[in-house]
Amino acid sequence: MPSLLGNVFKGWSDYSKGIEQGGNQKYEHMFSMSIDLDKCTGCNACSTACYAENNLAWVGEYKFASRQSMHWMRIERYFDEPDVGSSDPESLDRGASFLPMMCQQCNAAPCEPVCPVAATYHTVDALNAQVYNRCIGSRYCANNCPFRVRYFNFYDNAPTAWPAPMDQGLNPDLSVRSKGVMEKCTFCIQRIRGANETAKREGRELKDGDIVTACQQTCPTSAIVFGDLLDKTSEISKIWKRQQVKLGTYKQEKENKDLRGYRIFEELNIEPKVLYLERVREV
Amino acid sequence: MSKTKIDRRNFLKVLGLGSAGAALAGCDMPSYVTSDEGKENIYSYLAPEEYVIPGIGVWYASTCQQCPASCGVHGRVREGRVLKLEGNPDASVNKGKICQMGQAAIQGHFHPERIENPLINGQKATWDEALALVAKKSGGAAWLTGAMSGHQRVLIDAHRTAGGNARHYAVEVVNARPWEDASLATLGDANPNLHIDKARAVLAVGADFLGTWGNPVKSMRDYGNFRSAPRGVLMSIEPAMSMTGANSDIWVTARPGSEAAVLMGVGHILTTKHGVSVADMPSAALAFADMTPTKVLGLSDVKEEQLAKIADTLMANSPSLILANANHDTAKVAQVLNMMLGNVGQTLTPSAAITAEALLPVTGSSKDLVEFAMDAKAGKISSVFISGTNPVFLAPSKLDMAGALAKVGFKVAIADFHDETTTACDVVLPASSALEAWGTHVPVDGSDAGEVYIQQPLMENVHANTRGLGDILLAVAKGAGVDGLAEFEDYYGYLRTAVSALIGSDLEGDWNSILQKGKAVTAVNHSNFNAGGDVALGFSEPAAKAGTLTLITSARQGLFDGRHANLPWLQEAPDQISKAVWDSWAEIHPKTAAKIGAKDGDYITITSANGSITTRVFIYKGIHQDAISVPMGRGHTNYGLYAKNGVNPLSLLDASSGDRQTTELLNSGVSVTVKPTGDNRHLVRLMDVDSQHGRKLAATITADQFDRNQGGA
Amino acid sequence: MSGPAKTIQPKTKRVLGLFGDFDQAFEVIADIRHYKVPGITVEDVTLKSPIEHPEIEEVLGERTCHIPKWSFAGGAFGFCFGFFFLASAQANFLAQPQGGKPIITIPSNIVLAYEMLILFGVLVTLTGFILGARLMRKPSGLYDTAISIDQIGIVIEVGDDEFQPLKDVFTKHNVIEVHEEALT
Amino acid sequence: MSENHQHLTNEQVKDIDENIAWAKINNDVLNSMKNPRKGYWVALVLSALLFGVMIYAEVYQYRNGMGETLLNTSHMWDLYISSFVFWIGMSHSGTLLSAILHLVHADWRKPIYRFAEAMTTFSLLTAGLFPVIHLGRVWNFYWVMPYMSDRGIWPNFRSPLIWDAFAITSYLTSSVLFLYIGMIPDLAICRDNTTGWRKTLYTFLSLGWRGDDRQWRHFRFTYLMIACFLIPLAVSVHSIVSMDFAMAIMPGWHVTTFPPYFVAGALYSGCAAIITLFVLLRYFFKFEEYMTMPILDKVCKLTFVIAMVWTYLNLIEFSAVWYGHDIPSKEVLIAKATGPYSIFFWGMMFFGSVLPFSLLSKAVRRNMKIMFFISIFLNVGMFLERWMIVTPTLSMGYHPQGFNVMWPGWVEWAMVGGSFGWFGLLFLVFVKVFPCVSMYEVKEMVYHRKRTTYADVDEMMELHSGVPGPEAQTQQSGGA
Repeated sequence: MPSLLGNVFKGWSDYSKGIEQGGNQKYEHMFSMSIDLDKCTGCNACSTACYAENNLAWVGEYKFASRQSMHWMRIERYFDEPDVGSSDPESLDRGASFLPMMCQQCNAAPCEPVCPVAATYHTVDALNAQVYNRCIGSRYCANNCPFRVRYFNFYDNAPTAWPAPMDQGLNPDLSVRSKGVMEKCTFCIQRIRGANETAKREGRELKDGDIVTACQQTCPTSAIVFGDLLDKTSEISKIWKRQQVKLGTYKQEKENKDLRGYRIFEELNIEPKVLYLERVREV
Repeated sequence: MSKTKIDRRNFLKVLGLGSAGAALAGCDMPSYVTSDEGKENIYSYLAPEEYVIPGIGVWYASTCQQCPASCGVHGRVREGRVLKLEGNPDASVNKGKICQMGQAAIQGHFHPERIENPLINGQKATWDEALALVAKKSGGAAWLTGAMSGHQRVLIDAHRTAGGNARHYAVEVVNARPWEDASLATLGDANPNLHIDKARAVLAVGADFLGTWGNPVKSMRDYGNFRSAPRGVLMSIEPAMSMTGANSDIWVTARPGSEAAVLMGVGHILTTKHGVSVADMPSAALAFADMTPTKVLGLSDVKEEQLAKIADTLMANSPSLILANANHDTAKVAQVLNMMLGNVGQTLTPSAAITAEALLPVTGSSKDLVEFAMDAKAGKISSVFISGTNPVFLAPSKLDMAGALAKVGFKVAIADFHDETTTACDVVLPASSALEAWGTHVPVDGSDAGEVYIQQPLMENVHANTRGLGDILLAVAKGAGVDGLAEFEDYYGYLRTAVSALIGSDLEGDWNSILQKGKAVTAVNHSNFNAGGDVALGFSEPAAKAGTLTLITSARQGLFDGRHANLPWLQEAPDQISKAVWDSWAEIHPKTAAKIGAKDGDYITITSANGSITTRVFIYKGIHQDAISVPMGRGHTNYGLYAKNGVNPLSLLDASSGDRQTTELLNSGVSVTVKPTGDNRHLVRLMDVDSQHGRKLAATITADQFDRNQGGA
Repeated sequence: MSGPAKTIQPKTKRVLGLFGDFDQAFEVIADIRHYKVPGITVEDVTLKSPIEHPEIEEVLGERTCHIPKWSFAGGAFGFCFGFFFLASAQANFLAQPQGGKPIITIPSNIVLAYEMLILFGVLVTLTGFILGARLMRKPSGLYDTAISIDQIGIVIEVGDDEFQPLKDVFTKHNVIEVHEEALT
Repeated sequence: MSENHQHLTNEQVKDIDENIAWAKINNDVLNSMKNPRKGYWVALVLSALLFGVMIYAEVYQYRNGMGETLLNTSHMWDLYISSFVFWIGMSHSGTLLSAILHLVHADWRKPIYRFAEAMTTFSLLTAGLFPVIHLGRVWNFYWVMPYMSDRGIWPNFRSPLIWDAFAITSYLTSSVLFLYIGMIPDLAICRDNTTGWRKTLYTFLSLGWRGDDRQWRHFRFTYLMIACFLIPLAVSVHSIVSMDFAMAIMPGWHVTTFPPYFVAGALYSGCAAIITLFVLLRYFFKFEEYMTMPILDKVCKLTFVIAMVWTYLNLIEFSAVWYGHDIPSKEVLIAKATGPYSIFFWGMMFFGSVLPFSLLSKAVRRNMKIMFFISIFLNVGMFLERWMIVTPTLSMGYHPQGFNVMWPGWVEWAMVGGSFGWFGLLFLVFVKVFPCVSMYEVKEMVYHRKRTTYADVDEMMELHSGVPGPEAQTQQSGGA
C-alpha cells in the first residue's frame, strides 16, 4: 500500500496541473499535420491509401447509407464560400472547396476524459491513442467529438470486407478491429513506431521526414505535411511559425491577418493539431 | 538496476536485456538487410527466400497498370505478400505519388473473383489444350487491346506481321485523341511536353488534367508547384464540373458542344482588345474576327465579361498554357492561341520519344472501337485476341458489339476477370494481375527522360494456374510461328535480352539496378515543332438547341471507364464532386430540375435515340442548364458481385455522329429527353450537406491577400 | 426521592404482560417508574409494541442509541477512503493524461468520494443497527404473536417474591394475558 | 362505520378512517400476498412475454452487432440512454416519498411509501440493464468497476459514465437496504402469520425482530439516518446522470441547468408513476381504505408542483439558449421545435407542461380511470423529454457532416418495451412475496389520527360541506 499512497503525495503538485497550468505531460514528440487546402484537389487518393494502410473495412451500400462506414479520412466537399461570396448565384464560378477531415489529435481532446475505461488517452508523442482491446464500446467519445471522426465497428466487418484471398492484403503491422470497438485515424501509428525503432536501431534521434504517413506519401500535390512540432527544424514547425499559429490558445492573435493558417473548431478550446491553410481563389 | 523507479517504457527494455526490444514493427536486426552477416540469426520456419525476414517489409519497384498513364510504383512485400503500393520516386512521371486507382490495385490483385483456369467455351481446360486450339484457329487474328506499349506491343506486332498483318485496334474511351490530333496538325508533334508548373495561368477546356486526362498524377504534381507562390490562375470552360473545374479560380460553364466557339470568342477579344497579332495565320485571324461575343453568347450562353475576364487573365499572366480535349475544333483553336500567346517553347516544348520506335505506346481511342464493330459486322475479321478492354460494355447499344463479335469466327480473351466480353469469347486465357507479371511500358508524357518502365512481379501468382500477359503473348507468338522466339521459354528470358539490347549492356549489375529503379533509360531523339503553317479553324453548331438537354458522359478518377467497378474500395470511395457511392446518379442544374419537376433523390428516365437509362438525380449548380451528366463506370451486367448497381451512359451515345474528324464517343453530345419516374430513394452520399452552415471549415482567402504576404507558403 | 432500601433479589423469572389498551400499559410503566412494585426499576422493563411509539421516551425514560455515531463514522470513513482510493488509483495509473485534464482531478474525485460517503454511511449505519438492536441473536423465549397485531407487551425479569405484586399491578390495569418463563 | 352521506366523512378530513381494526389491516395486507387471482397470472405472463421480447432483441443484437439498432456515426446514443435516464428518473420518487416526506412527517405517505420504495428499487434494476446492453462489447462491462487489476489498469474516474456506475451502485444498495429495513417489522408480522417456505423466509429476513423498545428505538434512528443519506444521494444520482450530457461539449448538452432540470424531471416522472401504481394497486387489491382519496389528492398536488418546477427549468434552458450567443445550440433548439423531431418535442411540451393542469380539478383527481391515463401520459411526456434531449443534439452537432436524422429500429423499441416487462415482472413477484403496504406504518397512522384532535374539526366539516356534521367523537378508546 505504501507505493499506492506514496505516489499521491509525491506527485501531487505535478499530477494536479491541467492544461491551463501547462499540463502534467512531458511530451517527447508533438506530432502534428498541416494541409494546404489550396493544393488539395480533392482527388481522394489519401482516403484510399488510408484504406490500404490501416486495414479499413469497406461496408457496402446499405451500411454506408445507414452511415456506419469506417473511412478514417474523408474528403468533404462544400459549394458555399462564405468568406468571399459568389458573384453568380446560378453557377459555381469558383469551383468547390475540398476539406480532408480526420482525427485532429487534439491536445485537450474532448473524447479522452469521457471514456469510462480509459481506452483513449494522450500519449507522450501528443497522439490521441485509441486502445482497441480496452474499448468496451460505450461510444461516448464519438458523441463528444465535434469533428465526428471517430468510427465505431457496428458490425464484425472482417468477413465481408476481406473475403479470401483478399485477407492476404491486410497490413500485419496493426490489428483488424473486432465488432464493438471504436477506431479513428492514428497518424499511422505503425509507421511512427517503425520509424522510432529504425532510429533507435541506428542510434540516432528521430529526424524530420523519417515518418511519412500514408496520406502524406500518396498526396499527388504534396498538400499534406507531417512532423514533430517540438523539433524546431522540422518543416511542420516552420509552417506553424510562419502562419503564426500557436498551441495553447483558443484564439490566435496574428500580426498579419492575411496568413492562411487556421485550425477548425479551435474556439472549443480542444487544441486540434491539424493546421489547415485556407483555400485561395481569384476574386 | 540503480534506477529507483522503472517506468513502463524502460521496463520492456530491461526485460529484453539488450537490443531485442519487442518492438511492434518487428524484431530488432542489423541495419543492412542481409541474413548472413547479421548479428542476430533469426531463421523463419523454412529456409528463408532471399530477403524474406519475418516482420521486415521489402520494397520492390514495378509499374501500375490501373490506367494507361503507367506510373512507376514501389510495392511493399511482407512474408511474400504485396500489401501496399506507393509511388516510385525514381519514376519521372509520378515521382513517388500515385492516385486512388493505384492504391486500390491491391484489391484487384487479391480479388476473390479472379479467373483461375483457361476456359474453352466456358469449360475448364489446360493451358496446352487452349494454346493448341488458339495456334490452330487464330491465323491472321486481329488484336483488340487497351493502350499498349513496350515489349508487349512488340510481340503483338510480331504476331500480326506473321499472320498477314491484321489490324491492332487500341480502345480507350477515356483518351486525349482530339488534343493529340490537333497538336499533330498544328505543331507537328502529337504529344508536346506540358509544363504546368512553369505556367502562370492554365485554361483547361474539357481537358480534366487533374482527373483523367493525359497523365493525371504528373499533372497533379505539377499543379502542386503551380499553386505554390507565385500562384498561378486556373481557368476552365466545360459544360459539367470536372475535377479541374472544381479547383478552378474561374469556372465557366458553356452549352455542351460549343467549347470551340467560346475559345474563338476568347481569341476574338485577344486580337481586338489586346491587339495580339495572328499575322502568320490569316484564316485563323478571319475566324477570330467574326466570332463576336454576341455570337458566342448565342451559341454557348457564355457572357462577354466572362470571355473578357479569361482573356485579361491570359494576358496578365504569361506564359500561360491552354489545354483542350472537348473536341477536335476546340483543340486546334487552343493550339493556335498557344502559338499566339507565345506559350510554345515555354510551357509547350517539343516531346522527345525514345529511339526504339517499336516500344512507343499505341494510345487508344473510341474510334478504333467503332471501326472494329464496323469491320466485324462486315466480316473482315476472322479471329481476334481481346485483352485489357471490355468492348461489349464500352460500345453504345446502337453499335451492337455483341452482334459484331458473334460474326467473328474465333475469339480469344486474355483477362483477369469475367466480364461482358469474356462471356462472348470462345477461349479465355487467365492473365496474372499486373502485380505478379513481367512487362515493360513507355509512358505517354512527352518528356525527354527516355524512360522505359519495368513491371516486375511483386509476389508469386495468387492463383497458380494464371500466366502473365507477356508469357501468353510469347506462347501465342511462338504458336503463330514467329521466328527468333524459340530460345526464350518464358517472358522473363525474352525481356532480359530485349532490355539488355535496349540499354546496350547485359551486365548482372545493370539489370539489378534497372529492377531496383523500376526503369531503363534509353536514348531519345529530340525533335522540334514545325509550326507556322496556316490553320483553318472551324466550329460545329452544337446539335442541341437551347432548352433541349444534352447527355454528358463524365469520367472520374475512380471507376475510370468501368474497369475498376469490381473493386469495393473504389466503389465505396465517394465521387469527388457528388460524394455519391455504390450507385450512379445524373447531375442536373436546379433550374433544369425545377423544369422537369424532379427533386433530390428522384429517379428519372433519360432516353436518347439509342436507348434509355433510369437513375437518380443529383442537383447542384456546377453544370450548364442544358446539360445532364451521368458518370461512366457502372451499369455492368456481368462483372462480378461488387459491380451490380448503377447504369451505363455509354449505351445511350450515338456511334455515328461523334466529332467531325474522329468518332470520339465522349464528345458526341447526344440530346436526350428526361422524365421523372415518380419513385424516390435517398441517393447514398458521404455528405448530405453542401454548405458549411456558418462554421469555418474550408475557408477561402482572395488571391491578392495570398500574394500580399508572398504567398505565406 | 429515594426508594425503600431493597436487597438485591436474584432474578429467577421473566414475566410478559399483554395489554389491549396502550394507555393502560403506559400507566403500568408509570407505576413501575414510581417504585409501586418493590425491587423493579424502569430499567428492567422492556416494552414490546406493534408500532413505533414516539411516546416511549416519556414512558421509559431516556435510553441511549449510538446509531448517529455509526453513521457519522461510516460517512467520514467513506469520504476519506473514497478520495484517497481514487487519488492513488489515478496516481498509479500513469498512462492517464487525458484531454488536458490533470492526472488527479479534484472535482471528479470529490463527486465520487461523495458517493462513497453515502454508500459507506448507509452500510455502516446498517451494521450499527444490527449490532445496536441485537437483531440477529437467538430469540429469547417470551413472545406472543398478538404483539405483532395490536397488543402491547411488557416484559420484566423478577425475583420470586416480586412476581405477585407485579401481577397485581398488571391486573389493576386489566392485563389480557400474563406469561412467565423461568430464567435459565 | 360512518355511512356515505353528502358531507365529508372522517376519512376525507383525516386521510384515513381512524377506526380501522389493526387486525383487519394485517389481514388485508397478508391476504394481498396470498391467493393470486386470474388477473395476476395474466399480468405475470404478459410481463414475462414482454421481457422475453427484450431477451430476444438483446441476443439478436449481441450476435449480429450493434448496427442492427440503426445507430450510426453521428447517433452513437439513442433510446437506450434516454430510457436509462427515464428509468433512473422513475426511481427517484420512491426516495422522495419515503425519505423526504418521512423527514417532514407527512404521515399521509405511510400507506403508499412501501410500493413507491419498491418501485425505486425495481426501476433502478431496470435502469441498470441499459448501460450494459448499450455497450459495444457487453462481455467487458465489468471493466467499469474499480477493481485492482494485475495490469494496473483502472477505469477513468473523470468520465461521467464512471460516476454513473458509482452513483447507481451506491443508490441501488442504499435503496434496497432502505426498503428492506423499512420492511423488517412487517416481515416479523408475516413470520408470525404464515407457514411453510414463507415462514422460513420471513423468519430469516426479519432478523429476529421482536418489537422490543430497543429494537424500535434503533429502527427509528436507522430509518431516519438512512433517509437522511438517501435524499442527497437521490439528488446527486440524477445530477450525475444529467452530467453524462452536461459534461459533453455538444450543443444542447453542455447546459449548466441540466442537474436540477433532470432531478425535477426525475421526481416528476416518479410521482406520475406513483399515481399509476396507486390506481393499479387500489383496483387490484381493493386497498380503498388505505389508498384513500386524500392521499391521492396530495400526491397529485405534489406532482403538479413538481411539474411546474420542471416546466420552469425547461423554459429557463430554452431562454438561456435563445438569448445566448452559441449558434450551434440555437440551431439545435430551433431544429427541436421545427425539425423532424418537432412532433415529439411538442408532445413532450404538451404532456409535460399542459396536461398537469388537469390535476388541479378535484373531479379529475377523484376519477380513477382518468387519473390512470393522465399518469401514463405524464410519463410518456417524460420519456419523450429524455429522448428529445439525446437525439436532436446528435442529429445536429458542430460538424455539418454529422447532420442526419435517425429513427430507432425495432431492436431498440423491443428493448425499451421489454424493459417494462422486466419491471412488471419484478413488481408482480414483489407484491406476492412481500407486503406492498406497510402494516405497522398504517397502524401508526391510524393510531396518530385517533390521537389528533382537530379542535376545529367541526368548522372543517362545515367549511367543506356547509351543513353542520354529526358531533365527531373526539376521543375514542384504543383499538377494539
